[in-house]
This record gives sequence, C-alpha cells and structure tokens, in this order.
Amino acid sequence: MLIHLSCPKCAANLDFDDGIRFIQCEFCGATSVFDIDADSPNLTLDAPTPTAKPHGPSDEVLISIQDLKVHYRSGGGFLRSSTVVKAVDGVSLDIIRGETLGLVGESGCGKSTLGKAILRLTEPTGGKVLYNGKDLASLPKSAMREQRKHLQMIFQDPYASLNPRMTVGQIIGEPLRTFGLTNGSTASRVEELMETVGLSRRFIKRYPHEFSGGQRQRIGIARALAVDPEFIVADEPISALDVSIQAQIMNLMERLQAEKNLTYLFISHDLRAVRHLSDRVAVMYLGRIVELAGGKEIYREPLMPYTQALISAVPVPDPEIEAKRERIILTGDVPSPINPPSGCHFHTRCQFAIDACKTQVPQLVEIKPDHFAACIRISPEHPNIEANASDGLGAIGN
Amino acid sequence: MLSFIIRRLLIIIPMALLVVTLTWALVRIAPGNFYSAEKKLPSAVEANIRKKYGLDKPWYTQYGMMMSNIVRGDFGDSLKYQGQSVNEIIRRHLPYSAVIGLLGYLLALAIGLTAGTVAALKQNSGFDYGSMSLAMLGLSVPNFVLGPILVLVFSFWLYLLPPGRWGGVSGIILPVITLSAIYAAYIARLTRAGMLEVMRSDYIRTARAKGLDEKTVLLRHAIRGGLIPVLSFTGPALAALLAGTVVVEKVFAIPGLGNIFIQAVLNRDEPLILGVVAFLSILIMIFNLIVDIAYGFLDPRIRYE
Amino acid sequence: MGENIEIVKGASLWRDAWRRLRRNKLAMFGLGVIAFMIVAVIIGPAIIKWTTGYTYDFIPTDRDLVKAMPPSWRHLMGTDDAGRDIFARVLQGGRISLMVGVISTTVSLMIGVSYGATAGYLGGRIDNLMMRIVDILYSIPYILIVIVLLSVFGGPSTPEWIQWLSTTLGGAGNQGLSQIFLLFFALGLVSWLTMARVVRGQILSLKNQEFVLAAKATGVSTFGIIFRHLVPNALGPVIVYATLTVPSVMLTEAFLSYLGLGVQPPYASWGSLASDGVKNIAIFPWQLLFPGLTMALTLFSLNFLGDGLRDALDPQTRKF
Amino acid sequence: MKDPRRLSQFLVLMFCIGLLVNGCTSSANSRYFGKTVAPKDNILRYVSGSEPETLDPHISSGQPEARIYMAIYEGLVEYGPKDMQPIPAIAKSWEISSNVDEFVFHLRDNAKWSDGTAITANDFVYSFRRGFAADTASSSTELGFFIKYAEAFNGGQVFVKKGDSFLLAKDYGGEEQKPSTGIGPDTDFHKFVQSPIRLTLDGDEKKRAKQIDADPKLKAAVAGAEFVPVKAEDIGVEAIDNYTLRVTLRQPAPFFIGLLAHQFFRLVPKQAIDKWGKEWTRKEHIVTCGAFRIKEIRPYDALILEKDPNYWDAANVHLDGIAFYPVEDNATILNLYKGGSVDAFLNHTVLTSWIEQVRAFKDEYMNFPENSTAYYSMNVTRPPFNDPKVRKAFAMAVDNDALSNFRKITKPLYDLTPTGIFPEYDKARAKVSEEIRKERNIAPDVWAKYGKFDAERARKTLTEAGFPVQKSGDGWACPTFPTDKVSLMFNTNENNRSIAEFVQAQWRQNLGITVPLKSQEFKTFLKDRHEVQYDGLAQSLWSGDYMDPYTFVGLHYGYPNNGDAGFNDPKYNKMLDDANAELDPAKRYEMLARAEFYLMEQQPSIPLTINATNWMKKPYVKGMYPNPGTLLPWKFVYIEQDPAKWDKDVENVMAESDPQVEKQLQELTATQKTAK
Amino acid sequence: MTSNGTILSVDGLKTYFHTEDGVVKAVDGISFELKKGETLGIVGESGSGKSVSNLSIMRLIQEPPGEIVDGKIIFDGIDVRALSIDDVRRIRGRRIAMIFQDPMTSLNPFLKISKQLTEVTVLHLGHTKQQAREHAIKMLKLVGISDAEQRIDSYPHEFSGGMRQRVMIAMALSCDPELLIADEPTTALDVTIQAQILELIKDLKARMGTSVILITHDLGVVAGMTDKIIVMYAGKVFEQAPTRELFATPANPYTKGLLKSVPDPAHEQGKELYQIPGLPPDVAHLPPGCPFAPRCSRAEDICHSEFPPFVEINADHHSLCHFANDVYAESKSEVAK
Repeated sequence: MLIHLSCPKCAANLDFDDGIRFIQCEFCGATSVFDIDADSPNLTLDAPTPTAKPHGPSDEVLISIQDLKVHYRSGGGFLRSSTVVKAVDGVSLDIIRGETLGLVGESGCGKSTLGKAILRLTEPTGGKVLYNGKDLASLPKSAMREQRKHLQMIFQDPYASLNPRMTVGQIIGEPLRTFGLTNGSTASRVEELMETVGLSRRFIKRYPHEFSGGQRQRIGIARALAVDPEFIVADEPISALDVSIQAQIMNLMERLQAEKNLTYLFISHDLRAVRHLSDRVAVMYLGRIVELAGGKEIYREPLMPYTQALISAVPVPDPEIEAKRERIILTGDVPSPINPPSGCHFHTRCQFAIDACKTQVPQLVEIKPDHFAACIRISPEHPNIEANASDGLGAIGN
Repeated sequence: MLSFIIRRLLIIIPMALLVVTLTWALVRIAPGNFYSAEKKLPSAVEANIRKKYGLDKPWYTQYGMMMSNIVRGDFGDSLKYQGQSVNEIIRRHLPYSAVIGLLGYLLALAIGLTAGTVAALKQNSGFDYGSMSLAMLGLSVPNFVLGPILVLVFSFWLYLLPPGRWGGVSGIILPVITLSAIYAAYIARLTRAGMLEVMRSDYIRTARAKGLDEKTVLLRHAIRGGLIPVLSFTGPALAALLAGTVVVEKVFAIPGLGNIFIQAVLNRDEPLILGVVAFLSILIMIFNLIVDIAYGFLDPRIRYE
Repeated sequence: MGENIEIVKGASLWRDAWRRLRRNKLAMFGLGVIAFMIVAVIIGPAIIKWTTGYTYDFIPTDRDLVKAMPPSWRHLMGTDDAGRDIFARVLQGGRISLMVGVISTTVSLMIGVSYGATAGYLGGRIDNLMMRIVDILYSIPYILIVIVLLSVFGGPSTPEWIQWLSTTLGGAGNQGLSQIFLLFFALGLVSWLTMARVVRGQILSLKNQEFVLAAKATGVSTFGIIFRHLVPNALGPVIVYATLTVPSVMLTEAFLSYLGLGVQPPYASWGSLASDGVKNIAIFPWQLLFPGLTMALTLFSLNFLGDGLRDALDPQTRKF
Repeated sequence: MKDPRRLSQFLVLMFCIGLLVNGCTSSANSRYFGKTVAPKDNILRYVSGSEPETLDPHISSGQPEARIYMAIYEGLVEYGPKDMQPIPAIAKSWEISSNVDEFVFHLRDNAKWSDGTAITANDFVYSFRRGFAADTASSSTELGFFIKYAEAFNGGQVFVKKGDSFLLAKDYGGEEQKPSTGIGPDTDFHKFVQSPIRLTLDGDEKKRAKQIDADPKLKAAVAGAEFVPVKAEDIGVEAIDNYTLRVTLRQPAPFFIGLLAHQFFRLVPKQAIDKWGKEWTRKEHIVTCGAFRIKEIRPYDALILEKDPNYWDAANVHLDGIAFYPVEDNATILNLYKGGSVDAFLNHTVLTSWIEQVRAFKDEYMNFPENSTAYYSMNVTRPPFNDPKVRKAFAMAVDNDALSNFRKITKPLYDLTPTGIFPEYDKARAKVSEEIRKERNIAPDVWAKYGKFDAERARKTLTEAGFPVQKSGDGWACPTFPTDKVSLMFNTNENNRSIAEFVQAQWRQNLGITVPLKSQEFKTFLKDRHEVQYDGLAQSLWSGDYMDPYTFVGLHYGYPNNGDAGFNDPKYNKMLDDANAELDPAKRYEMLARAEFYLMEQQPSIPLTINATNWMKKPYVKGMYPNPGTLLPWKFVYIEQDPAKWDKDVENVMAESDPQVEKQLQELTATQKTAK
Repeated sequence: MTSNGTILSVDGLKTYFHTEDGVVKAVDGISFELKKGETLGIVGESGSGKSVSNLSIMRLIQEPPGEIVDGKIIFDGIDVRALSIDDVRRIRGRRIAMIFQDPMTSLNPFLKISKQLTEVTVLHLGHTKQQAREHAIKMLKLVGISDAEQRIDSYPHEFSGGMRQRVMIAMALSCDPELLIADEPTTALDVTIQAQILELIKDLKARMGTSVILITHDLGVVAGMTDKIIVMYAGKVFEQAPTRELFATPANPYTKGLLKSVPDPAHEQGKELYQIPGLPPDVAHLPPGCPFAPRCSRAEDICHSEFPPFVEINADHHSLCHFANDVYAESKSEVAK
C-alpha cells in the first residue's frame, strides 16, 4: 500500500510504501518519521541526519583477536586420512569501540569464517578472541551463550537468514525471550525495534516471504539489535540486495551506529561499500590479513599488490574513467585453501613475487602509521613495491 | 575408490553380526518354539528335543556357539527342515526370488522409466495424466489383490497362462507383472519428478541455447540427472525384491526365499531366520554400496576416497 | 527463470500452500474423498444400524440368511459368507484402516522426526552412529518385531495406558481393540526408519542455512534450534512423506492381518476385507469389489493429496 | 483419463464385463470344475499342503508328511483305503495275545528296500529302537509308549538293581501288570520282557534324588542299589527270526494294531542312516521301502516319486509316479486345481465360501466326516470358567447345528468323540445314554435335548451361576459378566476366525455377552494354550491319532493333558484306566462312553464341529477315498483314461465298490484272514 | 546483412507469464536495435525483465507459463517469432549464443567439458569428433585456459568459477556467432575474476567482431563495456541512450537515482548515501501510471494516473518519463557545475 504525504520541511510530495517508517525527502534530504499510530498519519521531522559520527573511533579496543585460527578437518573417519582446510590461519586484529572495521577479500578467503569464528558460530581451533577481558574462544558454551547479548550478527542472505516458518514478531522476539530481556511485553519491544529499523509495526504477524529483500534485511538488523549489542558482525549484508536497496541498508546501518554507538565488523566483497562505511579496512587473502589501514588511506595508497589489484578491478560507473584507466588484471583464481601455496599465499598471482616469497611467510608489519601490510618486499623504508621491483630485485613468473 | 569399497565392505561384517544378534534376541523373546505343535509334547520328549538341539545350555553358551559358527559362515541346519543346512536352503531358493525379482524390477524399470520420461516431457498432457493416474492405481492396489485378479483374467477367463507354480516362461509372467506393478508405478513417478526437476535446471537451458533438439537435450543432458532418484530407490528396492515378496510367492506358489523366510519366522526356525536375516542384511548393504558406486559413475561430482 | 518476482501478500506460508492446493483439482478431489471417508466411517455405522439394523458384526439368527448375498437394496454392498452386511463392515473397517494409517504414521512421525532431526543436526560421528543403527534396524524383519511386541505387551500384562486408550477410543469391553492399538504402535515403530532418513536429509540441507546460524548467534539452544527452527521447516516434505506412509502402513496392516498379527475379528480393516474378498473373487466378486474399491479410492486420494501437498509446499513451484 | 473418477468407473465397468463373460464361459462347461484332462503320463499330481519338514518319518509328526511317507515307507500294517482299518503291509499276518498286550507279526520274505536289500524283522527292531532313542528326539514317540520300557528308554530312565534282582514298579505305587498271556516262542528276551514291570527312576541324578527323597520306602530300598540305564535292547520289541517280530506292551491296548500304521512305526533304513547320519534323507542317499521311491526333490516346489520296481507288491501299484506339490494358500490350490495343474489336493482346502459352488461338481468334491473335531477349551483354573455352571451355560448357548449349517460341511459335535467315525462306539454311547436316562428317570423327549443347544436353559444356568441375564430391547444383556476377564483365543486361520465370529454372535444374541476375540499367531497361541495361560476360552482342534475313540476320550486324561483346559479329575482318570483294562471291546466302549458322559457333565470344553474331509479330486482319479484321516494308501490309486469309467457322484464313493480296489484289498487281507 | 548493419532489432516485445497471481508482464513492450559489432548493455534490478527479454529473443521462454504476446524480433532480417522451432534451433548456438549468470549450474555437471564443447560444433558446423575436439581445444586456449589438451576431459566441478565462465564463453563462441548475449556473466564472480572475464569478453569481441548484449544490474560493469545502454524497470525500457550520454546526462529519475546511490570512490566516507526510497514494484500488480512513480522524488499527480510517454531527447536518447526533458536539463546543468 502506498502513502502519499508531503515532506514536512520542503513540502515536496512523497510517496512511499507503508512498510517504511523512515523516509528521506528527495529534495531537501531531510529524514522524516511516519507516524503510524496517529488517526491521520503524517510525517514529522526526524532528528537531523548526522553528517559526521558523534562517536568516532576511540582508542578503546573492544575486541582483540589474537592469532585466531580456524582449521577444518574435511573428510576423515574410519581408515581415511583427512585434509585440513585452513580457512582462517592466524589472524590478529584489534577492533576499536565505535568503529566500523571493513573486511574485504575474494570468496573463499576466510572473511566470513573469521566473522563467525569471532562469535563462535564456527569453533576456532586456535588463538584468542578477547572481549571484556574474556577469551570468547575458550569460554564454555553456556557462558558463550550469555555473551551473545553483546555480540550479534547480520547475515548475507536476507532470504535464507530468516526462518520462513516464524513471523516477524517471533523472529525479532526470539533473542528477547532467549535472554529473558522482556520485563514488559515482548510485542511492544519488538514493535519498537521494528520502528527503529524503519518497518511498520503492523507487520509484526507477517512471515518473511511476504517481504522484499531490503525489508527482510531490516528484520535481520532488528533481530540483531534486539539484545542491545555492542558489537555486530555484518556478513555481506548488502550483497544479495538490489542496487537501489543497498543504499537504504547502508544508510540504516550508519544511522544505527550513530544512535547506539555500535561497533561493526563489516564484511563484504564490495569494495565500494566497504570504502563507504568503514573507518578502517582489512584485506584478507587465503586466511590471512594482508593489509590493514584507514579507509581513505587504503584506497588512496594501497601498498600490497593484491590490494592494488582488488581496487583496480572494481568497475567505476563512469565511462570516461573506465575508458582511461589501466587495470591490474590478476591472473588465475584464488588458490584452494585446502592446499594453499607456501610462503606468501599470494606469490602465485603476484607480479612482484621473488623466490623468497615462496618460502617466507610475511608478517603484518606497520609500514606507515596505522597502515599495516604483510609483504616481504615492503618495509617502512621502502613502502612502494613497484619502486622496489624496478630497483632490480627481480620478479619471478608472471 | 578401492579403499572406499574395502572400507564399506569391512563395515558390513560387524553390522551384519549386530543385526543377527538383535534378531536372535527377538526370536528368543518371541513365544513358542520350533517344535511346538497342536499337540503338547510330554516333558521328557521335549527335554530330548531341547537337548538334541543344544537348547538346554545357558543362553550365553548358545549365543557364543551360534556366533562362532556364524563368523565362520556356517548358519547350521534348519530346525524345521531336518538335515538341510541354512546355507543350502538360501542357495536353493534365492534363484527363484532373484529371477522373479530381477525380471520384475527390469520390467518395472522399462515401464516406469518410459512412462515417467514421456509424462515429464509431455507434462500436463493426456498421456501425463493417464499414466500418472495408472501409476497411482498401481500404488493403491495391494498385490494380494492384483495377483488374483490377473489369475482370474489370464488363467480362467482367457485361459492364456497358468495360475501358479514355477515352470517355464508362461509360469513367471503373471508373478513378474504382479510384482512389477507397484515398482513400475513408483519408478514412473520418481522419473517424472526427477525429469521435471532436471528440465528446470540451468544447464538444460544452456543445452537448449546451444540449439540442441529436445531429444538430444533429454537423452544426453537430462537423463543422468533425472535417473538419480530412481537409482537411490533401486538399492533398497532390489534388496527387498530379492528377499522375495511373500505375497506374490504365496499367491503363485513360487518357492522363493520370501515365503520361506516368513514361514521360518512363524516356525521359529532360528538358524534359518538368522541365516536369511544375515544374508539379506548383507545383500541390502551390498546393494547400497553398489548404488553408491553407481552414483559415482552417474554423477562425476561424487568421488569416494 | 532465475529471477524472483516478489509476491507480497498477507498470508502465512501454510495459507499460501493451502491456496495453491486449492487450485490443484486432483489434490482437492483427494482431500474431498478423504474428508468424505472420515465422515462416513464416523457416522456411517450408526446410520446403517438406524436404517437397516445391521452392524459390522451382526450375524443373522435366521440360518438361511447366513450366506453370501449379492448387493441389494437391503445390503448395498452385499454380504459376506456369514451374512454380515459388507457396507457396515467396510465402514467399520474404514475406522480401523484410517486409524492404522493416522496413528501409525503419527507414531512414526514422532520418532522419525526427533531421531532424524537430531542425527542430521548433530552430524559427524553421532549422525553416523545413529544412521548405522537405523540401517541395522532396517535389516531386522519387522514381522519378528511385531510378533514380539504383540506377545510381550499383548498378553494379560497389557500396559495400563494401552488398555486405557483402547477403552477410551473403542468403548468399554472392547478388549480386542487393545491389540489393534498395539498393532498401530508396532507399525509405527517399524515404519519410522524411512521417516528418520527423510527428515535427516531435510535437516542436512537446512542446517547450513543462515537462519540456523542466526538462531545460534542469538543464543538459541541446540534443542531450540532443532525443534523450533529446523523441524518446522522440514515439515513440508515430511508431511508429504507422511501422506505416502499412510498407504504403505495400511497395506502392511493388511498383510499382518493376513498372517494373523493384525486386526482382531470381528473387527475388520479394508485390507483384511480385501484379502478375504480376493479368495472369493470368482464367485462373490462384490466381496472384493467394494472393500477393494473403497481402499483403492482412498489410497488413490491420499496419493493425489500427497502429490498436491508436495507441489503446494515445494518452493520450486513458485518459480515459473 | 484426466479425471480419476472416470478411471474408476471404467475399471468397475471392465470388472463387470469380465464377470459376465466369465459367467457365460463357466456355465458352458459346467460338468467339471475347470480343466479336466486325465494326465497321459500316469503320474498323479497332488497338493500335499505345507512343505514336508523332513523325509525322516521319526522326526515329523505332521499330516502333509504323513501322506508322503505313505508312498515311500511302509510299516507292519497299512491304513485301509476307505476305513483306515489296518491292512497287512510288510507283515502279511499277525497274532494277538489274549489280553491284547503282545503281538507277533509274520513278515513277508519278499519285501525289499529300494536299494534291493531284503527287509527283515531286524529292520523293525532297529526302526523301533531308533524311534524311541532320546537323541532321535522324535516328537511322535509318545504314540509308542504302550510298548514296554519304551517310555523309560526315551526318558533316559534307570532301573534300580539291588543285588541280582531289580526293584519292581508295583512295590512303589506303580500299577500291577495283569498276568500276561505271551505268545510265540519263549526266548531269553521274552522271559525278561514278560517279567513284572521294573521300577524306573529318573536318569538325572538331581531329579532322581528328589524322587527318592519324596518316598521313604523307596529311599530305604535304593540304599546301596545300583542304577542301570534302560537300554534300547530293553524295549519290548524282538526279532524272533528274520521274518517274525514280537512286540510286547506294558498294558493292554486293543487299538495298538491300528496305531502301527502311523508314520512313527514305519521302517527307516539302517544301512542309509548308519552311513550318512542326518543327511540320509537327501535324494542321493535315501533308501525307501514303500510302493514309490524318490525321483526328484525340489523343496517348496515339488517332490516327485516314481514307482519302485523293488517293491514287493509292485505288480499292484498302478501309478507310474506321484508329484507332491507343497502349496499352502487355499485359493492358490483351488486355482491350480481349476487350471488343471493338479489332480487332487489335501483336505480342509476348499474355502467355505466356495463350497456352495464347488459342491455342484458332484463328481469331484469330497465331503465326508473326519476323524477330527473342533471345540473350545475353557480355562477351568480361572474365574469365571472355574464354575461348571458358567461353562455349561456357554456351551448350551452355542447352536452347533446352526454353526455346522454355516460352515456348510462340518457336522455338529455334541461330545468329545465325533459321531460316525466309530460305529461300534456310537452304539455303545447310545446304550449308555439310555441307561443314564433311565437312572435319572427323565422323559425321552427331554433327554434328547440334554446337552444340546438350549438358549433358555443357558440363560437360566448362567443366572444361577451368579450372572443374571436380563432382557434388553430385542435381545439380552448380562451386565455383571466380566467380559474384560475373558476372551476367545484362537490361532489365525480363516476357518477358526469365522467360527469364532459366529460363536461370538451366538453368545451375544443368546446370553447378551460379547466375548472379545483374540486372534494370535500360531506359536504364540500354542504357548498360551499349552500352558493354560489364557483368559476364558481357547480354540482347539483334535485329530485322532488312531482309529479308536480313546484318542478323543483321553484328551483330558491325567495332567498335563492335551485338553488344555487345565482340567484334572482323578475319578475320570480312574474310569479311563478301568476301561482300557477291559478286554471285551464292547464292554470297554461302554465304559469309555460312561467316562465321556461323566466328563461332558463337567464341560471342560464346548464341542463345536466334527470336521470334514473337504477336498477335491478329478473324476479320472480312482481308488482314492475320503477316509476319516485323508490318509491315502497310494498303491490303490489309479488314473482312468476312459471318461466312461470316471467317478460319478462321489457322494456314494464309499458305498460303491470299485472292482479293482476291492480285488486288490481282498488279496492283501487274505493272508491275515487265513492266519486267523 | 541488412544495409545499415543492424543485426538485431526488437520492436514492441511483450512477454507475459501466466501465474497464479495473475498475468506477470515481465517484458512489456521493449524495442531496441543493435548494430553489427556493437555492444548493448541492459541494466535493471531483479525482476525488471532484462533476462526475460533476452530469453525471448532466443525463444527460450517456457510455454506455458510464459508467452511472447506481441512484438517483432528481427535477427539479421529473419523474423525469429515466425520461425519454426527447428529453424530457431539452427540459429541458437550457431548465430546467437548465450552466457548465463551462474557458471556453477549452467554447465552440465554430468558431462565432460569436451562433450559439452564439441556437441555444438558437431551439430552446427558438421565437425567430425576429431575436428570438434581440436576446435574445442583451440577455443579453450582462446579463453585463456592453459593446458587445454589435458583439462578438456575434466568435468565442470573440477574447474573454479572463473574457469567455468571461461568454458561457457568458449562454448558460446565456438561457432563464431554473430550475436553474444551475456546474461549477468560476472555477477557470481569475485571482483578480480569479474575483471578478468570482462576483459576477456572485450578482447574477444574486438577480435571476432561479435555483437554483444550485456545484461547486468551493475552500472559499473556496463560503463566501460558498452556502446549504448537500456535501463529497464518493471518490464519497461525506462531509458535508452549511448553509454557516455546516459552516465553524463541521464534523462530519467530512476537512472539518476541508480547512479547516485552507488557509493563512488570520490564520495566521502561517513556522508549519507543517496537512496531510492521504497521497494521495487510487484510486476503482477502494477499501479496505473508510471511504475516508478511511488518511489520517484519528483512525481506529480500525472505520474500516478497516466502512463508516461517515451520521450525522445535526441535521436539516440529516449526516456520514459513525463518530465524527461526537465530531468535531462537538470542533469545537463549538474554536469556543467
């Protein structure tokens, strides 16, 4: 059902689906709230949209990941040798309270696994995840369940991540009931949450399949917010959505972060989105973090050849730029994590690789202030790999 | 692949022994003995019989002896059919069940695959509705009803085929048809569903986009995927068929293993029950193994190490 | 076609399925027949008794009437060898057969769903072990299990609750019914194996879905995940399979009755009526025709309904 | 066929058309039931029922086997083709001691095994001893316990030897043997076997100790005594010479000769058994002695016999062979018969519903009384059937005549022993009945109804027993009767079920009591019934082992007994003991009849029906008679190719005489007659 | 070849689906022309009808429930709709080839790559087995699969996603088609692989002179690849223009919104993104008037009541909007700024 109302600020005509509670005026950019309960619904101005984050990254480390490993044993059994998949292979990372840490990488690089391992949705096989002084990776299961109040997740596929047999109310209410967080009625809290994410409270009895992808993702976000978490892992939250909806969800996530002082780990393969949302960006390749830097920094000056290629590969919606720019096209696919290349995992596709790359595992080193990279050919003294290569150190292969 | 097969074969043995053990326990719990008859036996006579067959020993001794014999592949002699070893009885009667069962299944495959495929291709056509209704009927008429109806029609109205007993080609036509009906119906439905599923898949669209005609699309691209549900049905179905379907054997007086087995249960002929159960459980597991291997051939994505 | 067209409607998935089911004429025909059968077997015997005075076990006192008689206005489906009204027996048999179908399927559902779901969700070694147990049980002849069950529980030492159930459902003094109920349970106990496999397969494909992970992330317990999240989602195929289990259970019951392990006379089931009638197929065809047709029609309808349900519940058919 | 309704209509239509067509074809050829062509190969095809358990006659006690054994094994005597009275077989004649406890058999000198070796008296001695041996574990061995020390040998018992002499049974409560009138030459063995019965004690030490401890007199006597196991050689069977056999019994048994035709007493081949052990019955090892020998064994499919040229009476064997088909399903058997695949089949096979149809084929259908009864045992150890009045009421409430009418072929049974099988006994019963009537001074018309169906009296009796029967609507009600404490248990079988359903209806209509029915799988049922672990009533069936009423009257004799009612009455036991000690057959029958009358007053069972033979044979099969056990001596059977000589109206087959059979029978019995 | 070098012309194509929810007008009157050697981009969100329109060109719509209701499809002077299905088959794979979105499911998992590659040329070019195999190896090498001789006998699952898409391309190009329809060829792939594949298509197109229709939802993908672009929404063509012009001066609010809502590298982090409000429409139940009106910021009453005209901005630039010229003018002024 469509509602026609005019913007309370500039009086422009606004038509919108009644599922949306927040609506942004196309002309003046003001965000309005749709008053559902009023006899004659109208739009009222919402708090002014923050243009900058009130809670910027502090220095307080919220979650400290130390040498986290997730090794799967695939196959195996009676008289059978198993193979080890090193999905996450020794990742150390600090997540600072209030920031959005972007995590990018190609599929199969272990970024989702890392996100799940932090929340113990996949059991880590080594390392620590320190949160509030507790090591989440070694907490007993019941204690871990208790911690989930503070640590939540938003999922990739809005079609698969909602139980199709539960109503919206049940889905959002489940964490509340699980943690006994409702001292009044669950329904009122659920309705409140639905409004927070911009869904009409009248939808509380509907089923997920009655919603579109974007609306479902809002439900998923509301579910994550239900327990008032501090930290949310957003695992590719927009990649399954239509282009026009992606922006809605990203805006919503930003708004919520500002309102609730959330900390995000934003996992995506969409570099444009990561760039837009993240304070810092970590680049992952085959289970390891290969580069970590501030959002602007990493786009402006990627150090790692892999990061460079990754950024270069993103098509730009501008024919002029596209026509001009030189792309770095990587050859081959991401190698299988079952049997990753020795040394630096990237050496098979790296145009700057030398023999030592095959044997030496590079460490993540601070090359510039707050800019880390894992490459033996880069050092604080010589941060530019292209320059290093032309210095005559010699590349192999490619 | 080889190590997979060996592993699976090795696991069959302990599984079969477990099956035998549980069956043995059930036979022991079940009331009555192989020798109990309408007339009650004097206790001395009963004692003689129990002694002769070792039933006077403690149960664990009996169990131990039985298991040690079975491990050696010897199921001993039937209690009911004196002087006949269980192995011999199985060897003798399996062929009857096997012939009828295999022929029945082949017939069912022939009818079911054809009807199912054609019905899938001509979805919602008259043929589709007709053959699927017939298949439904095949699933709805128990074979103890179908068999006698066939006998009535072919033996007594048309005087074409004998009403029963083993012998000659004419003697196995009716049992084979009776047996195959329900399987043909099942296969037809599985095939149709499988085919419809496959025909919806992306790679069929690719094949069509290549300009292939429907026949090639069907026979080259769709059939393998469409056959997988039939294949997974085949393993247990074949084992069940070979075990003999009691009713068909009874109706047509065929000396198959199924009937023998039911009789053995009703007679409490313990060695025979255990022998057949062990044999059948091994058969089922081997058939499942064969089906798994066949999956590997049919679907290259499946690899067994 | 790969694209999903959103359909936003105010209906639950079940209502949605029901809407689709309603458009399937064959399935609705099936549903209609089954509904009719259920009503008929519930009120039918009383109507017959009221109109003609016959009951399923009434054997005429007049010696000349104690014989098989062809259908007439008095006996719409004829009589059996003892002069009993087949119509009344078919209706009474329907009660038993439908109960066999429903109760046994319910028992097999309850066991199969819990077992299969647990095995499928836990996975790994436990799954392997649990499924090997199923394999083993699969190899044990079910007749033996039925015999043992009936003899252990069916004797004078029938457990109280079975007696209670049989008197509650069958009326006082119907001791013969207690064995029927035992039989239902026995059949359920032997037919849950395939159900467990079906459920396990469903759970295996469901458990990696994100909503399960989501539930885990929100701290839902394993039990909650299995029974609140996984099982309801596996129910579609399970219900379809259940509608197909009903016929197979009814046929198994017929076979067990044939061996004397089934329904207790003078009660009858469609299966036992048909297997009695088939002996007289050449001389008193109505003895097979009517029970057989009723049974076939019901199974036919159940199959149609099962197929229709499968189509209605299968998200695949949502695509066009 | 989009619409399933149309499909089902179509099927119904097809079915009806089919029936019409069928109706036309069968009426066109209605003289015979199905295909009727005499087999040209002179081989009879006969359905023998379930698969024979074994070809060892000592092991199996079943009827399907018995019929096969009658073709391949022979004993001293054979069943007569019509009346089942013993006729000479390997024994060409016999003598009987005056108090019927010793028999001397004169064997033919031309009898041979199928391997050509001669049959001598030693073969019988061997066979008898083997039959009683504990490790043979024969289940029919009980039949031979009349033979002296057979039971003791079979039970592994011991004699008690004190010094040079043995303790005697009569000194320790055993019955005293009447002075024997032994016949035949007096050998050492004969002296031993004619000496007073020795005391035998259990072979098992522990059980024996108990036995001894229970009897102080015995305890004193056995002190220092030696226990000597009863050996096979101690059994009362002796080969006087190669062709003379003497059998000594422990008690008089007038029916013993008749018993000897039973499979248990047929010859087994020592030569094969010694050589092959338990595998002697295989086709390649077996040695037979009957008119036919094994040609082919195809278990569950066929057992093919051929005429044995070594058989002493081969000249009088008419068939070239017999094919026994083991088929169990009655409908299938009828189909095979109708389809012309078999020439005759075993009894109890024609389904009740088919009888009306089949009876029309008068040249083929065999419905004659059988040496077999059906009755319901009542558990007299548990209430309410521990009250004879309740038992009587239930018995009187069953209309046996109506039941027989419903069953179509059976005859009503009023007592334990079937009528029409033992004509002499029937006379004795009538006489005794009349005597009792006079003793009790009851009017003949009232007496005629005594013990028969009488709903009115049944209700009265039940009311007297404390369960008042009231009028309720059109029918009756007996609200106080504990229906939850009783059930009618039977083993699953169509006949049992329809009887049970019928009788259940009778009780409901006559007493207002609905007895729950309980159908059980056979072995489960047997266990409950044999152990008398049932509530209320249990279906029972009894086939006579031999042609003497005692096989029925003795059902409730002693304890445990085969009556399975838990009934045990010392007075009744005594009456039977006395009767069997009586040497005059007529007097003995009267004593038995009194005992039976006494028993039926106690009503441990409800008599239902006298079973009937109920089978069919093609009209070209001749010399095959519906005798009371359907035990057919095969050498009389022949296939008549000439349709003019085919059997017509088999109802009279017993009365009519077939010259060929008659002549053969006369030649056979002549030897015995002349010996007398 | 027609004189003006037009290889494909689609005129007023309508493809409807008859579903339980009513008639879904998946493609409702689209028209375009494609010249030889040209690349056309079709952009739209899911459900906009972009895939269906191309399946319709190939006559690959399942009937029922689908049906090509109206319109002309002229391929190289041939009226495709008028052809018998056998004649259509002769065109499929031979003259028009397709690549699909998901290389994981679009290759037959049961058949070896060699079989799937050779059957096309055996069918259309009459190759013998040997010829076909050699040709297949050549094609695999062409798409950059090293040691093609060995890998040709692999099964699809033994290849990675990118490799499979290369195989699909090799298969599509086997018969040297005049038109290649690439339906979201990179959506299922990683960015680095996407770049590889796009580069490959570009390269092959240049070498073989094939005309290409590139279907995608990602404006970035078409920006560097195409000569002209069609923007589809709710089964309709919303805007049609040469690529540069479309990006520079969009004449449709929807196109504008799409372009704005993509975060671009120049865009500062932390600033709220432009968002198109509301949801994509339910194609089965379209409102009267402009289907985008409910989401459109400048919609007026006429937009809700009247279906907009297909306004010609210039010879190559059309837009479906009541205010097309206004929007165009706005865009121009923005560019000028």
